[in-house]
Amino acid sequence: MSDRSASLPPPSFSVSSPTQVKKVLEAALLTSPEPLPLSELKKLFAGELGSEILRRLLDELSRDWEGRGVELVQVAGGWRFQAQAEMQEFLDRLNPQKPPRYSRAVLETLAIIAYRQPATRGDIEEIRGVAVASSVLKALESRGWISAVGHREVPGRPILYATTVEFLNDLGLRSLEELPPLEELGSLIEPKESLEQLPDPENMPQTGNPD
Amino acid sequence: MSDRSASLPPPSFSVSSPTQVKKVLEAALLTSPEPLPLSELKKLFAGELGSEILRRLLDELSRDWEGRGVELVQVAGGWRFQAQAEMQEFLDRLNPQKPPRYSRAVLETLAIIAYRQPATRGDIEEIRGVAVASSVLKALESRGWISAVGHREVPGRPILYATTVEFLNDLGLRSLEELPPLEELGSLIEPKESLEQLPDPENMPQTGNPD
Amino acid sequence: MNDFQSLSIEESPAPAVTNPAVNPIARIHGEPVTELPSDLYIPPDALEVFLDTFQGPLDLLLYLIRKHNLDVLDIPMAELTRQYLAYIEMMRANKLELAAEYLLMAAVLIEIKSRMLLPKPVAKGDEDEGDPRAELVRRLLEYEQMKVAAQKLNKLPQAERDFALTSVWIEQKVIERLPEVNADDLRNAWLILMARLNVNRRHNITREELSVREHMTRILRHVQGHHFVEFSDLFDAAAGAAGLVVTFLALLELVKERQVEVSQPCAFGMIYVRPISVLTTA
Repeated sequence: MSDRSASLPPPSFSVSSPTQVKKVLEAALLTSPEPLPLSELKKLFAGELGSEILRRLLDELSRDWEGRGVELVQVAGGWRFQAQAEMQEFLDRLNPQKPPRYSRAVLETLAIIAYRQPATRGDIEEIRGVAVASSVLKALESRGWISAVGHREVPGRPILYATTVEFLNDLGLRSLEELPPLEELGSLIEPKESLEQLPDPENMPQTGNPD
Repeated sequence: MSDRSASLPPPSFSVSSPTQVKKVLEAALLTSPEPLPLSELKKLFAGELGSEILRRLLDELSRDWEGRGVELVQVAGGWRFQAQAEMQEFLDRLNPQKPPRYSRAVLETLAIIAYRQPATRGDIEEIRGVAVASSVLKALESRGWISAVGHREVPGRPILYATTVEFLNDLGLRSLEELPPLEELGSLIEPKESLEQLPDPENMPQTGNPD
Repeated sequence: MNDFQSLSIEESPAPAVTNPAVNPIARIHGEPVTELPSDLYIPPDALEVFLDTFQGPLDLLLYLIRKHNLDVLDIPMAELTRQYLAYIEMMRANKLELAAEYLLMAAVLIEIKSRMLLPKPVAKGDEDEGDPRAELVRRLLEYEQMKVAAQKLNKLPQAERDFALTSVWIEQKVIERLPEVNADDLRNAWLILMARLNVNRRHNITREELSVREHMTRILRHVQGHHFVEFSDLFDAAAGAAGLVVTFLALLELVKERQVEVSQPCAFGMIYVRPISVLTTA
């Protein structure tokens, strides 16, 4: 809340004050299932804010949260909010049976390996359109759901991953063929954003006559 | 760190003040993957706090968060924190992947189930005038938005579908009554009924003497 | 109304080009395609998009009604029927796959239209008949109501699509519970991927392909760690003919991808399969 406005980027940027930036940082960190490194946090502002500013605002944010049930901390993977240890005994009273969930990155990686196996990390990245963190593949490997089955004989000899029998067992499937068939999934998604604008047959090609 | 490990229930952390209670509520709601109803929130305090107090403190908490990037709201499944919609444009920069935008077939099927529930596949087909693919119902079921709630006792015992609490939660609704109201059907569709409601003297049967 | 004269409802199979399997209920006579108003001309590929746009005959009818500012509650049947049939005929002329519902609706429209041409029976006190259009109007309105409702539902802010839910880390020290995943989660993950890729159509991965891939994995596992594996060991006779073929296809695929090498040291001798890459743990 001090007068730090000088250090902020020009007004072309929609997030104009440190308070606004902290608001966005806070929302992002509270909603992210995984720690966010500075490089990710920069993306929030389309790279228009430097590491310096961000780090300072994160420190500030972390101080803002002092004394509450949730704290902002820095871990190996980046920044994250986490429940204070002293909250644990209360939180334990809530459904302890609620299982954690995998992040979307993990699920999508698993889906790609399941349907496209054997697949390399590059295959996965091509379909997902983003880099696949090693931790994602590690998580699936240590779970025993995927394993390396070879290398693709191309430069770099990338590892080929496939799903395991344990994966099928844990999902209650007898074979991969029992996975939901993909061919029928295509029709469920809106093809284009053009829901509203119907093609107008009569106004379409008046030019339909040979020109 | 603390010596809490040995002791069993004696609370090392006192919830004597409203501030402390709010601190616990906040931590529980921020960490819970699903909305928490009052009955769950009570468990946090081993049932020592009544609904009245909790409700008041939740309202307070909700006000405390006003103007921030995250808000406390009430949906069908209970209370939850969610990011403000205006934060989405920033958060989308971190997560390009979004849930699918469903095709019209899926959306219309969903609408019919939502507004006409419980409804069978036949009901849906009658209204839409076309066959409903199994994959459409599967997609809605696997999203957790609809579920089978029984069978209609007619030949074939078709499955009756209804929407779920999760559907309401995902759309930020507290109950089905908060669904967008249906457009009025033209009043002339059911001439007989409208005649009864609005007797037109000229068209009244000659035999219309009072009984 | 007199364009009714140019139409006839016929029961017997049409003479020439018709696909007998379609078993048409009704058909326009004359030269339907050439008789089309010129402003209705649409190139076939645009037609396909056009057809995809509609959810069925009711949707198409509503569109025609809206577009021509017709009164839903007092539909000019002759006009609507003429337009509808023109579209249907055009699509069929372009050999677009038309759901049976569209043809059924054509019959319904013609039937309503013809009933309206009949002299009205002298109105008695309670008319059982009523307006022949009533049922159609009811269906149109009911469908439109749901169609609009669907659009409204879609506009509601949706968790994860339009706003994010909080997900704050909580230490699970009691017993580490592993996340559960089921086939539906994978289905949803794919839907999301496809939505993002927007290449739904091109992602044709069929069951067959998947089972080939499954066998590729199985073979790779089998040969891994061996110098050679006998060709015949890879096949399980109990899998049946289809299973053998799929295994063979998987093997060919692996050869193509240079995962394995198949060799036969001497003519009519044993065939061996050997992994090209020895798995190195990264």
